[in-house]
Amino acid sequence: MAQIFHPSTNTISRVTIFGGLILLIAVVTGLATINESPYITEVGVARTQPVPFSHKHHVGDDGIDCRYCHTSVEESSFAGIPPTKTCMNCHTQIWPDSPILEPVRESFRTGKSIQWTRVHNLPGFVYFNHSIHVHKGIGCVTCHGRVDRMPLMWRENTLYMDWCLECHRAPERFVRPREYVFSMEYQAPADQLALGQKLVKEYRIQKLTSCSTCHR
Amino acid sequence: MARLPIYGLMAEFDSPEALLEAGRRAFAEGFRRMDAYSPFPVDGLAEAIGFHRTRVPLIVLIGGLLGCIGGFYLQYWVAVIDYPINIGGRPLNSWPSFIPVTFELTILLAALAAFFGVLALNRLPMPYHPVFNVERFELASRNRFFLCIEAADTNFELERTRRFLDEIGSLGTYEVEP
Amino acid sequence: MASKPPDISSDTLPVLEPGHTFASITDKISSIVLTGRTPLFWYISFGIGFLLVLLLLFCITAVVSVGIGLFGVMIPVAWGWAIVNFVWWIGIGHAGTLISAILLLLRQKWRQSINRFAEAMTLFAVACAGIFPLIHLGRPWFAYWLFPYPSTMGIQPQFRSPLVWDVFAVSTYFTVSLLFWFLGLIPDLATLRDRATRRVPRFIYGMLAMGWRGSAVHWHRYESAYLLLAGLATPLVVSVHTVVSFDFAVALVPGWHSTIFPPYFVAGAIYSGFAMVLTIAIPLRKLYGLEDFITLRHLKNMAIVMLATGMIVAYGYLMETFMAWYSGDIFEKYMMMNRMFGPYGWLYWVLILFNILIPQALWVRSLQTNPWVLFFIAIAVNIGMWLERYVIVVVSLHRDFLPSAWGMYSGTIFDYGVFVGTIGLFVALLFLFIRLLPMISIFEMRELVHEEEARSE
Amino acid sequence: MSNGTEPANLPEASQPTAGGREYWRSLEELAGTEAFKALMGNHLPRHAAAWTSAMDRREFLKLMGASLALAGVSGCLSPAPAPPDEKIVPYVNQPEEIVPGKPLYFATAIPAEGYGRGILVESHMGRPTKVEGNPQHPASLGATDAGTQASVLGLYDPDRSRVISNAGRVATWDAFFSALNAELESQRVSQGAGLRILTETVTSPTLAAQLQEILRIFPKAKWHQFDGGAGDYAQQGARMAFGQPLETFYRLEDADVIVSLDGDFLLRSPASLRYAREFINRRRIPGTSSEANRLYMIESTFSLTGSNADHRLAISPSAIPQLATTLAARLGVQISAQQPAISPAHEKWLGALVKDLQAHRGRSAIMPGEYQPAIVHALAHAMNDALGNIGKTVFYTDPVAVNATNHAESLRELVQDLEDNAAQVLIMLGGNPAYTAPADVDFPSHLVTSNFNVHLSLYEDETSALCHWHIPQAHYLESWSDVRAYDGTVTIMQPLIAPLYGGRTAHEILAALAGQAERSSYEIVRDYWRGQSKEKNFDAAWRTALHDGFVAGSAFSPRNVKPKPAAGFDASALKERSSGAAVKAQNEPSIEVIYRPDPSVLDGRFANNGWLQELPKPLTKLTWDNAVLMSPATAAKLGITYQVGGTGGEHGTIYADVVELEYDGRRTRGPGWIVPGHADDCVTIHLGYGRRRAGRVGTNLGFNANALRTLDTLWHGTSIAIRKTGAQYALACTQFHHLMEGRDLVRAGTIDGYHKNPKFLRERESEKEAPATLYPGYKYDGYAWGMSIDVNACIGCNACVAACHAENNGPVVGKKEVLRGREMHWIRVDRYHRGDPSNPETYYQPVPCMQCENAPCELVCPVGATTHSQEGLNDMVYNRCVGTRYCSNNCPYKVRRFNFFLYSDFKTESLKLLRNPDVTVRSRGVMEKCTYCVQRINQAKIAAEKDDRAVHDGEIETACQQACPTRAIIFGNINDPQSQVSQLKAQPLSYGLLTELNTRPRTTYQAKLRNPNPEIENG
Repeated sequence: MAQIFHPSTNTISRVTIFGGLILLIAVVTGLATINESPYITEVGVARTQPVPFSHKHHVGDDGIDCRYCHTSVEESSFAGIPPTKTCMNCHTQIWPDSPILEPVRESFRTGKSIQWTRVHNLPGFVYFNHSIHVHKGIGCVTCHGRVDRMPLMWRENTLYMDWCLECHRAPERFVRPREYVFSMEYQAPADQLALGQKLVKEYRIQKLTSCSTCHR
Repeated sequence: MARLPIYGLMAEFDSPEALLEAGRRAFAEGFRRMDAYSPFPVDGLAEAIGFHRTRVPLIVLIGGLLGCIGGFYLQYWVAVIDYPINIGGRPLNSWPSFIPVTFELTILLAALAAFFGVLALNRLPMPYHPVFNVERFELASRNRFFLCIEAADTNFELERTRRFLDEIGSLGTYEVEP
Repeated sequence: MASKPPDISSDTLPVLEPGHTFASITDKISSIVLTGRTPLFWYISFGIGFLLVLLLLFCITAVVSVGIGLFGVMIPVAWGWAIVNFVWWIGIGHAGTLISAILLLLRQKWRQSINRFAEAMTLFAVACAGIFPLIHLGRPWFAYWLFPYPSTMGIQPQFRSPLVWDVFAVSTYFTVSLLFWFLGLIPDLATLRDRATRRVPRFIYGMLAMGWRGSAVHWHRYESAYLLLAGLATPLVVSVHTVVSFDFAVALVPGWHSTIFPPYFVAGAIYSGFAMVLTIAIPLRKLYGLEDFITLRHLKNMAIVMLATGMIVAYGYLMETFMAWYSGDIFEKYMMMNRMFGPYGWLYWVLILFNILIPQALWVRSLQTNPWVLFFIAIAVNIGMWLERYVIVVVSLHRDFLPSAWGMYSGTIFDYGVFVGTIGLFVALLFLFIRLLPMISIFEMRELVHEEEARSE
Repeated sequence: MSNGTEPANLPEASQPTAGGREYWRSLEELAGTEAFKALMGNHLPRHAAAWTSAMDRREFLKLMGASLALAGVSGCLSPAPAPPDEKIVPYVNQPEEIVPGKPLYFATAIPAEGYGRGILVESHMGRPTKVEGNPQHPASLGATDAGTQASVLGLYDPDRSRVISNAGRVATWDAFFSALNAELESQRVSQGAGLRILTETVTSPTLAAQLQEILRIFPKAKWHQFDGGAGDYAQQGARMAFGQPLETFYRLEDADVIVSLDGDFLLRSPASLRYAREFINRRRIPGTSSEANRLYMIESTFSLTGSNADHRLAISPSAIPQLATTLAARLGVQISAQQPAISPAHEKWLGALVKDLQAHRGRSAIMPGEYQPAIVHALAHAMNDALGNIGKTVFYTDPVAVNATNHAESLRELVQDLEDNAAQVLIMLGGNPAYTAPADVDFPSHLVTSNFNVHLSLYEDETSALCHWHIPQAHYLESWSDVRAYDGTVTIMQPLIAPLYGGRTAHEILAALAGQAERSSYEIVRDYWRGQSKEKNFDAAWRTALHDGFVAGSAFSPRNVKPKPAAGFDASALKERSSGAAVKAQNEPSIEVIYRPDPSVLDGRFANNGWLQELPKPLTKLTWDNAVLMSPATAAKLGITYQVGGTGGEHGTIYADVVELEYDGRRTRGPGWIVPGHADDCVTIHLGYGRRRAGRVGTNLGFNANALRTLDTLWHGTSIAIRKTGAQYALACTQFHHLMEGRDLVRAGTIDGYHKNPKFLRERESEKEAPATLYPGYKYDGYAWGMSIDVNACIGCNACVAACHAENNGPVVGKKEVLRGREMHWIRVDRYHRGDPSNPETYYQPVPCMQCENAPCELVCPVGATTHSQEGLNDMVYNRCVGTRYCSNNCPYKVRRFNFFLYSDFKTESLKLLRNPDVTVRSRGVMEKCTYCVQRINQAKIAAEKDDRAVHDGEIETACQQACPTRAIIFGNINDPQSQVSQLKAQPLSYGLLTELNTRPRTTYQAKLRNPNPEIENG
């Protein structure tokens, strides 16, 4: 009988088999990486806003406290987005007619809200409460990053469940003294764990990993 | 070694017994690099041409062990280490519940090992092989039996080997193009 | 069947009608595949199967896009036809591997002419079965959550759940059966490659044969691997339906929560499996004139296996009833009374008739070799086994602990559609297989011829 | 807070009151007085914009999209992925009081058929989402009924009328007012001779004053009232006995023996919530030192109250007055009417009853049913007098309803005037007479004869369709108004939200009639009370009233009255009834008919409320339909049967025989339904169905009983012809099977038995030793939540079911799905009957998730979507669920519910506003179930953690517990031995459901204890 295949097919067939395997692995890992990448998580991606509001300027340079605008962060689940009024408190005097601030003034005139683009967005089925985290000594920076260095706001962390769990499983690694919660510069001491364990005891912090802690 | 003019010599037989006999003779003659081809497995043929033990069972055993240990540890890790959580009041390490999956994974990996093991050992896939150059070889999957002595064998010498094959009752001896 | 009145003492019933040579067998079987002309009945059967597959696809699309509510499931009966069909198909899937694996280990010669398509049947049955648990999820698109994989949720499957066991058992079973089947096919693919005359088939079969050339050394490794696979498949085949039975036995529903489930589910599986093999084999051997290869001996043996497993199943029913009474548990008692005399009572009695009474005919030796009787009984058992699962799943659920939560269940058009659809899928795949691959293992038949010759000398 | 120019800070009054969650404010407090004055000065500086009035709260509606976008405000398991860049929309001026993400509570009242019930309304970012009872209000005591719970859905109902329509064409308010004024001009000439005003029952002082004012302006005008006519008999009875209309109420906590003459006081009374509480408080064993009360019920239809009675006599309606007469006579009341003979069985029963009553003089109460003829009421007064109950357990006050007239007569007059064309201008404030009026007066065809008629209503209903003008009414949660409770207590009603669909209140319409169209109901109500107030500081008083939810001291003081000698009673009614019986005697088989408002949708006013339609009615457990209820014997006589459906079956579909009813020449058809315990030879038909213009939900459900009724026989007809048609009709019944099949699900005993041996329940084998287990079991340090449900206290009123649905964003699935057994209630009230089908004992058992410690559901979930929390809750994670439904199969209590389709409404905007933002809205294909209101638990815990304390007992109330009129449900921390729930669980009466399965449920039950009269029991 005549040969059906050319000698090269032997090599080709092996190459295809192993190549296929490698390709499969590549695809899987690729998808995984994309899922972790800013493309999906929006980590480090500055979002454009109707008004180019700079936390860097207001927090970093002017040193305005977080709570001046995010008023309900200590009492409510929601930290609060400042009403136009809050902006106008200062900007009636400072830059009263800068073109950049026109949307703000317009909102104030017309009573139409400014439509900010949301940066930190949890799924509807996740219930996060700012006030209790603040009360238990979790600093703003821990989740939101050095806001005082962000000209435009971006997301510092993935907000994925496994990220939340890092802290819920080992709060001592992240907790800080209450008085530093709103501080931008606070640096975790070398003996964070020791301090952490102390604070966990002091603030009666529980390791809440029950599903209903966040999902209801 | 330098590329040989031919791959080897192939003798045709019409019964498994004949092939078996031929194989024995050839081995006795001192041929080592040879192979016998039959439409179905013939008992003792491999031994006849000097092939004795296979490593397939060992591979399967390894696969099985991997599946077993890996399978149980996967479940233990998930239930006890990664996210310990109270499920219906059962202990974290409820090993009885972990047996079925452990078992299935054992079988799975063993089976995969067996399949790919045998392919690997047989150097398959190998769609091209010199023996296919012989016209009559297509009958190797029907009702004919072949013995092929490779030119690479140390005491291969075309004419002498051809004569030897004819002696041992080859119904036809063909040169195998490389 | 043979023209002469069959002599029914099994030792004289041949597993292969005399007068066959390596060549004749090779040519006969491979010709079925390689001949250019396809018989009309093939087109008809495949056509019907294909249309039903379209129906299946339609129903699945509807259910996935509109909602599982299209099925009849409700509270308290949250599992319905889908699960019944799943268990039924899985059961059918048992004969193949069993025949090839266990009979191989037992060195039963008569397996060789039926194992190939029995294995194919297994694969197709398991494929059909696999559809059901998937589409019967509320959110099928999240089915991959049942597999462990590195997820950003930091949460993994819950391995205490029998459903996870199912996932592993069924997928393992499918994979192993596939390997086993394909390994067996390789030498025959080589045969086809060598017999094929036209280029394309030759190329395809050649590729699939991977250059098999029947080398003695290859045969040697091949056989040990084949044997090992058989050895692995045997406990596997037992484990699969055991695990399926755990879906019920692990739950506390009266009528489910019972230790006898694993053995009698496995027996039931083999029972229905052989029934299905007969259902297929009897027409096929006629249509393709394979009476010489699939002889009355085969039918007889399968009949006997059915009889045996059927008796185990009967014992299972008996035990359930006995334990219900003996346990003194009011829920169990009520369940059994309800099963027999409740609103679904008639189903129970029909299943007893089909599964227990009718097969008793197999005690009659002359009937064991009467293809048409066997065919009828096989059909009866197929139906009976489906009913058994319906009774177990639905009738146990519809009246459990709190009378306030009792309800009635009935399937919907979509339940029927999907079920019929899978039957279509099964038929379609089976006929494709018959058309494209050797339905009888050629090289093993050659072996058989060789042994027969050896015996006759 | 940043904006310094905001109004002044809050008065001190607005502090959390005891109980933690009850934390509500008056709008005025929110306003702060300066801003308020500024507003009144009609000058509103732009940035002084707290929400001082409805006007500003309209802003919230504009921002509603915003508040939805605000973090956590709408939890939902979205069917579609969220938009890539979601917008977040802050306020322009944030109202001082709004803390985004935190609810506020406001006190107001719901006018239930005219009578007020104090409520607190939870408001999220300006959208009312949940109604709770006002603990300090006499008619509520913190509880609510199902209707009240569902009223929020009514508020957001997308089918409510949104436009003014003139003869079907859309018009404007101006157009309406000008048209109205034109008519009024012509009426002025004739001093309003042609002006008619039709209202429902009016208890609002302000409204009353306005009506008086109008009658002053138009002396010849007439004010008619029609509200179904439920109160008529009581009024007549009072006049008969006292010569004047009087309101009766009872103090059941002081009554040892209660006899109800067909009075369903636990469900159908302006004071039912209070009565239920007082009634049950006397039956809580142990706990009360005083002896338990005993309830005797004499009725025809099987009422909720009847099902809770210790002794019940089911007799045909025409026999009740006679029995009442006899009873009265036995109690020493002198009456002229002849005493009909009674059967020996009744004789014995009556004897025992009389003895019991005599033994409890001054500590008993005879309660006549509102649907019994005047004579029964009169006799009841006489009997209470004879027993010396007046002033002890029975009290009389001036009528709460203003100008209490006989509604039937009032309607008759109106129709007459319409016929004589005397009524040219007809103003209808609420109500739906075209549907509710009995067929014989044929209101619709008369209505169209008037040359100018206006209908103010929430829906464009049957009446609106016939009117020249339909004008949308403001929902009570959108309205400023006032209302009196059963005892006269006044609540100033304040709006929670600006009218969603631009509706107006009756006040505003009446103001327009009085020529002051511009006045807002806020001014009207406030000015009225300013006029009434003797306070020097009215503003303070007003604010307190709003804050507390009632005007202190506004209750009527009991009148010291004595009924006339009974001989003077006009017994004609009695004769009429007896003649009815006589009629029955001669031409058998003649069947009497009883009309009753439907337990859920009443006279049809709630017909378009999906929650109520899907609420299984007590006893029958029917949804979405009414039926012809009859006793097994009567059904047998008529050959009425049923057939359990092959789909759904006992938990879904029952095919009932359709019967044709003929009364007084009029016919209708409806499905027959067998009710064990219903009196023989009579049938009960519930009103409120067969609506033709109710809305998308309520239209064309069931059949219309009004088609049979006549104005004379509003509640009872003596001889109705019933024919089996041979047709069948599928009824959606959530629990048809009513036997316990010998399983001790509800454990019961008698109070005597209990006192003899308190541990009588525990003497079962399975209870003795702790269930064996292979597993070490988990330690729950910290909190361990548990619940105790008192079967003895549960009256089966469904309030818990409705409350749970409202709290947890429960979807409405519709009749088709209920027929398949797919309703979505997280808590259900199981109803079981025991004993003689003609007069069975009834048991109610609320079944929420048991939160088993060895939860069978968790074990079988392949993805860990249901797991155990560190506090022993059986968590359900919707977003992890893949929908295998295995958990439901393995749940012995069958409390899990599955979204077979996309049940939750993700489209209708207005319904989005209704959602509780703290609970995920479930999407298609996921399992759901009771979570012990974990959102409330978490909120309370966070609150406690923030001021570094532990959650104290009673701080967390589950929705079902909070709504329950009888406090049958108690929730708390079982790790704290002092907590109420621990103490209940320690009691010998406490038992677990199906504990033999070793599920170790966290929810346990208190056994039922009946208090039968030995004389009757051992006969």
